[in-house]
Amino acid sequence: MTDASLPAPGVQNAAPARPRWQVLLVRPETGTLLLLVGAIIVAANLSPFFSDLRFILESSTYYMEFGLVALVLTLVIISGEIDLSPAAMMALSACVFASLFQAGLPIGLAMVAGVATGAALGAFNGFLVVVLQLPSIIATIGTLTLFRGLSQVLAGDRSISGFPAWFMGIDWRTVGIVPYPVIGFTLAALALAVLLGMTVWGRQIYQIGVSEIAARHAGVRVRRIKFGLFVAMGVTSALAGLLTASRLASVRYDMATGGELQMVLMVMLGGTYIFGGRGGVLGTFLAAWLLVIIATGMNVANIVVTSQLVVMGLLLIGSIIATNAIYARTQR
Amino acid sequence: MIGALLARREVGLIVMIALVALVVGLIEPRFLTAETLRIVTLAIPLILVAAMGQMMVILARHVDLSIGAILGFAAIVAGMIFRDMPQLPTIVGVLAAIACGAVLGLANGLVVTTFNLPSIIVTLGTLSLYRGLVFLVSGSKQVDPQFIPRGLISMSQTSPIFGIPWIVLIAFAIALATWAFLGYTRTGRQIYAIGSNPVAAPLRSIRVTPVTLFVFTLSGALAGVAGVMYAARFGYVNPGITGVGFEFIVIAAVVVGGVSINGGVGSVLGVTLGVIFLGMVNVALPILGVSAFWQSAIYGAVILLALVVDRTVRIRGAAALTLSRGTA
Amino acid sequence: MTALVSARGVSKSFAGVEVLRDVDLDLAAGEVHALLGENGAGKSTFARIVAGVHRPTSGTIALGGAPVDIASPVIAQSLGITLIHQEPISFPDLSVAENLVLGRSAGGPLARVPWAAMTRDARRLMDVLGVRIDVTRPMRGLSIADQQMVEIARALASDARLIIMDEPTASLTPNEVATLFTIARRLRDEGRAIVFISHRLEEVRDLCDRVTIFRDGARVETAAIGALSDAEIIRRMIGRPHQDYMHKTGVAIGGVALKITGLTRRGAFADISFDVRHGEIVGMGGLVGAGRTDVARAIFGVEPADSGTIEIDGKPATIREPSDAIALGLAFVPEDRAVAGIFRSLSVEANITAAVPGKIAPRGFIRRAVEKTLAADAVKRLRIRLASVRQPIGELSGGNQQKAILARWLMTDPSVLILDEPTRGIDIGVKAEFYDMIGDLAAQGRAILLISSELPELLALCDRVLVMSEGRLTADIPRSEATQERIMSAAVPASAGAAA
Amino acid sequence: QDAVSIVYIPKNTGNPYFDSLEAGFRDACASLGCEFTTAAPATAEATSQIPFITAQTQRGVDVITISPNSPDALNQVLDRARERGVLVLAVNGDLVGNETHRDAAILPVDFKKTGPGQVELLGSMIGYEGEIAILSATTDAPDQNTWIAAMLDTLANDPKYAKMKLVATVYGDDDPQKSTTEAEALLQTYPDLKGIISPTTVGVAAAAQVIQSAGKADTVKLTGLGTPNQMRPFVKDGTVSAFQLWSPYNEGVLAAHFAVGLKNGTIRNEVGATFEVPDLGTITIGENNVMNTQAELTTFDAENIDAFNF
Ligand SMILES: Nc1ncnc2c1ncn2[C@@H]1O[C@H](COP(=O)(O)OP(=O)(O)OP(=O)(O)O)[C@@H](O)[C@H]1O
Ligand SMILES: Nc1ncnc2c1ncn2[C@@H]1O[C@H](COP(=O)(O)OP(=O)(O)OP(=O)(O)O)[C@@H](O)[C@H]1O
Ligand SMILES: [Mg+2]
Ligand SMILES: [Mg+2]
Repeated sequence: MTDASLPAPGVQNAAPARPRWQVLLVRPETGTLLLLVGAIIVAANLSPFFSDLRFILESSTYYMEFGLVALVLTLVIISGEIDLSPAAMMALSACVFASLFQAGLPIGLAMVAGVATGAALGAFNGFLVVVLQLPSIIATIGTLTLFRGLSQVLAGDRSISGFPAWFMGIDWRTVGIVPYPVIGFTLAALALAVLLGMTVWGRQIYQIGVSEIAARHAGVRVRRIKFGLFVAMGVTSALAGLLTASRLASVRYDMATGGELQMVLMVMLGGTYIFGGRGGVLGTFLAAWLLVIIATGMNVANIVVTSQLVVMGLLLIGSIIATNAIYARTQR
Repeated sequence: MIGALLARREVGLIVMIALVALVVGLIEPRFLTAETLRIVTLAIPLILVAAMGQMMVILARHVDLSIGAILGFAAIVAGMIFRDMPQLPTIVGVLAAIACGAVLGLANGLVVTTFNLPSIIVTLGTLSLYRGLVFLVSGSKQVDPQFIPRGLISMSQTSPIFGIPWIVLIAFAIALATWAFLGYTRTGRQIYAIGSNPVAAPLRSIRVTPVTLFVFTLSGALAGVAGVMYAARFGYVNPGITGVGFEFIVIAAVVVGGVSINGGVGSVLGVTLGVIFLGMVNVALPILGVSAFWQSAIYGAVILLALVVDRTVRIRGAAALTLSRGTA
Repeated sequence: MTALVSARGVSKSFAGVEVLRDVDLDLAAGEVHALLGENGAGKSTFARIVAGVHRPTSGTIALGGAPVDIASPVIAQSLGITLIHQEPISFPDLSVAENLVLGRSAGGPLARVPWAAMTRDARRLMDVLGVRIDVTRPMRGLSIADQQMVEIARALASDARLIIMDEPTASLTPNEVATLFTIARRLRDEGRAIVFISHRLEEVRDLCDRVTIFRDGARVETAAIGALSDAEIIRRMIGRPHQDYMHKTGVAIGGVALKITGLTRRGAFADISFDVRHGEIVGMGGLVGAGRTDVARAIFGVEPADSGTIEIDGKPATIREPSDAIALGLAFVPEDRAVAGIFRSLSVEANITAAVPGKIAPRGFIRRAVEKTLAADAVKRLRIRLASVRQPIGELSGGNQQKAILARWLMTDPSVLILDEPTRGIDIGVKAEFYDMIGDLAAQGRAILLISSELPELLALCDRVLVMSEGRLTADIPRSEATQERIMSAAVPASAGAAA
Repeated sequence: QDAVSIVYIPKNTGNPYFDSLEAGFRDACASLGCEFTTAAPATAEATSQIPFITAQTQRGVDVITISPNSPDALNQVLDRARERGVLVLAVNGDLVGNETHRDAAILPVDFKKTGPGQVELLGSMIGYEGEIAILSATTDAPDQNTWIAAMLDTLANDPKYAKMKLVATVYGDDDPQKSTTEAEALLQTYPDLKGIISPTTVGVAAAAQVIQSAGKADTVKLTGLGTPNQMRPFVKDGTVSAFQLWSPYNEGVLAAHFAVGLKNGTIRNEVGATFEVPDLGTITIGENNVMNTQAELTTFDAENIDAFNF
């Protein structure tokens, strides 16, 4: 049925394919990278005490836990959902871990129980969103309150501590001068970047984000993947909770309060599209470091915390404006 | 027809409210007294007023996460005017607060419409931005009770009729106005239309940008009113805590009230019931002597429960709909 | 004949892609003017420019001799120009009545909404069109056809001087089309100008006075409808002669491939039983809203049925998800392409290979080269018009998007194909290609279930025609006995309107 | 040698209580010639102070004085600061149970005296009989719990208070909204309630507001720990006849003198050691290297309240 005598059709709406350099350079991640470089330069000039790699790495450990969760949150947001409860899941699974440990359970088992809790909490979110089909943004605002409340029920307002030495201060252990959490965060970023960019699974996450209905019709197991993503959020949050517990050598119900905003900020700064279907892990990775530099730089320069809030806010909005502008361009 | 009745989420809410009142009343008879009514009514005005604004924003398929910070900003500005210019009449501070709220809301709207950005992220940013401004303008200094005009504070104590305090009456007046506006004015309906299908709205000659700006401005102004009410109710304004986390409560109330997070669906009555419901739960817990720990846990559970109930009701409603055949 | 609207040198580019080139066109008051052309020829784009949805890249439009700048739909409306959009636009959460008046009601921002009057007018309007919809129910849940009727109704209600109808009949039943045409003629006789876009020549001949033919974004010819034969029109549209479709012959009908027994879903359809054999093309006719799509969606596992059994090649199959169906060798080209078919912002290649992850990623890791070649020769085989397989599919015209979706399913080498309105809004040239393909697919021994609202299509292609009415199977007619009359009589509800 | 540099990290910014504590630091440093800065997190949650401690260590300050948000979450980061030769002082609140992670603590009064003091004050208001309740901060706030424990002990064992019956202890989490609801619930649940003790500034203010709104000033007596500015209107209109606190300002003064003295070697950080501070007289370093600015709580009432502004 092919007809060779046909004049090559459709030339009339042949768009000039964008030059390669554009495809490579005009991406949200590039913006994040530029911001990062700029931030480093500014910070270095703000305070003489800033330019000290050891110090920056040490300070960075305070953000690695959020960064870790933000990496997975990136996948969730690309798939068109959102999870605002990870910080609360960190707290609750950490509280479960600590309470069990205090009740005399071997710390190893307690840690396993903590992670299992995370998985269960994630599954609960998944159930609400995938099975009951509640809008994830509001459902996870509900679980945010619930989980935070449960950790308070569990641990009250006291802080649980007295963990064995080997468990404590993971942020203080280093390879060379690089703390363990930083290494873990970097490896996780690499792994997820490969998963998202080069595997069918990653492709399907994008497809779900672009059009869930079309994805279902094309045979993508939408429910299973989304559920899996929420469980992954739970597990990662639990791990982050344990990291925090190790860093602080103590656990309280208010662990990571407000962390969800930081995580979303990282994902957005990284240029992931809030409505799903676009974005990537690399951006989130860079954005996490951007936050580290900004916060550390301002702290060490004794800039009052209140103007830090202002900067963070402006930053978020600025990054979204840039991101959307770029997507508008590439949308054609 | 019973199906149609069930499909109305207001009904579901009334049932839930009745249930809570009944259960709590059985456990703790003292709950079913006029005093409780007073406390509940006192617990809701701030949320109700802000919820009216938030509701319109969500109806237009947007969301405003910054109202907590706006509330704080309005309150601190009012407080500073009361403190630093005591010679001015109270109303000046009040109006200034509302104006500030409107301006910050408008700013949200401008960013959202000019660059057409997702409002949830924009306001996530302004949430932090505005909170920063609260600290900056106030120099991180709290406004102490001695500076808040007695007249204002008595708003939450004295009452013109039936012992219903002023701020409660004002709140319900605002709700009533919103109801009339959304149901019976052109702009009101256009808000629903925009939320229902933002892409098609301009094709139906709806001026989306002005309406959106208006909605955000109104939400901000109402958050400003809530800010004044905050000062009236708690008697002082602290830059650090005023309005923190407020947005979650309000959004919860709005959604529990049956407003679809996807815009286009929702009624003022529903939201009002949603606010009353949450307010009642809040009051019931301490009266039951439930440990302070349990409060936020139960609070979250209740929100989820409400969402699920609402959801199932809606499905039943939808099923009732698809049965009706159209063209022959 | 005085020109009401005259376009001069109108061109339009989207991001450097010129889709409309230097179009001159005069629309006279008191005429019905047809726009014909292949998918992607630029008909809708021209319509949207006149209606103020798009701004032309260059060129001018004059209204009654005076040049006007139609910068927005608001302005177009104030100038008395209305457009019935190709995809009906609706506000699902508002009542039908509100959808009818929205944007037309006068007054300031705080003007009061006259609910009572609004509902009354809406009812009147619906009666005129012979549509039985409760105007107080929300738009959500209305079948596409019903939505289309509402769209038409509001256009007719606005006393516009120029009414542009972009494929209004695509999803309508014959008698709905008839009503529409009666009204259209009346409006024309009142001295209004009407632009009518359609891919159905018989309709064009029935209704229109003059016809303008687009090809590749340029106006090829404008003439009185009588002046051109079908063949001439088609040649101008597709730039080559077109041969009529022949029903496939000498294809051996094999064993039962798909067997449905007592399929039922509350509120949609009940007790559906039929089978489709290898090499057989089984048509499914019925009025819009009869439940055909729901049945198809149930078989494919999009919305599984409450009860009933599905057998494939004699083996009972449990299908809870489309992925189950695909694994069993089923394929489904959905009716609602924009929503259920394409991934708008993803590349054409990603769209085409979406259903065969195993082929492009043997060990889970995607091989871009393999993907590209697979997509590329599918594009060649189905003659899909595009700039590059890496281009977002949303930039293709409706017809070409549909081809890409078909290509996606051919990749899976299915033994059973379910096609729901596969040729809706597709031009004659491409239609013919689709018919050939469907024939070939059957000849390859695949079983095909073809859902269509176009009777000629069913009659021409199918070995058997099933008919649904109000969620039930009302007839199973062999090719030899199939006629328009028999199908229609089975399609029209016994107690018409009992369920309204 | 060059001037001693001191940084003070309060629980959070915008808290009037710590403003006056800072004032004490500033004035003292002005006279002693030390460099004083302050860095505060926006919120008072357990971990929010950590990045600031690290940053200040990096800046190479000599002394970090801190009002800790958590008794133990800061241990590690404080240890690191001390490893780098920074002197760490807890001010206004101690690292209860983790005293080894700071060099010394400056507390306003001997907290053992707070509880009994409060009970006596309320008793004197209600004629030492009737139902009373406690509205505290959070359930595990270490200071408040020390005081409440002492109150229970006093009520139980001192016959003077035999007729005072504690009916409830509730927690407002130092949040105005929650404290208000809790206070309202108290009034409703216990119609015969005679008095409320609220040993936390937020709580006592909220309770005062509630009692004023309910117009129960004459039936329900209220006292607790509050700042004069916070409580002034309620004292003026008689809702509250008297409440207690201490001088945060003096804590700043003492901390500054101690720090500088230690750095200059004029003071030895040993239990039992003593030193002089202008206006505060002789200070003795007690158990766990804790020192107090004053022996007894200050009681504020209609007479003296206008003499204070913090
Ligand atoms: N918003 C848009 N962005 C980019 N390209 C577009 C856009 N709209 C239309 N086009 C392109 O313009 C060309 C003409 O599209 P148009 O919809 O006018 O064709 P048509 O004649 O209506 O086809 P059909 O009969 O399938 O509706 C198509 O090739 C399409 O790809
Ligand atoms: N887009 C839609 N959204 C919601 N409900 C719909 C939609 N389309 C149809 N329905 C409902 O499902 C019922 C069956 O419609 P369905 O589309 O299955 O009929 P059909 O015979 O396939 O008609 P069509 O020719 O439009 O495909 C309709 O009566 C309508 O109530
Ligand atoms: Mg078209
Ligand atoms: Mg169909």
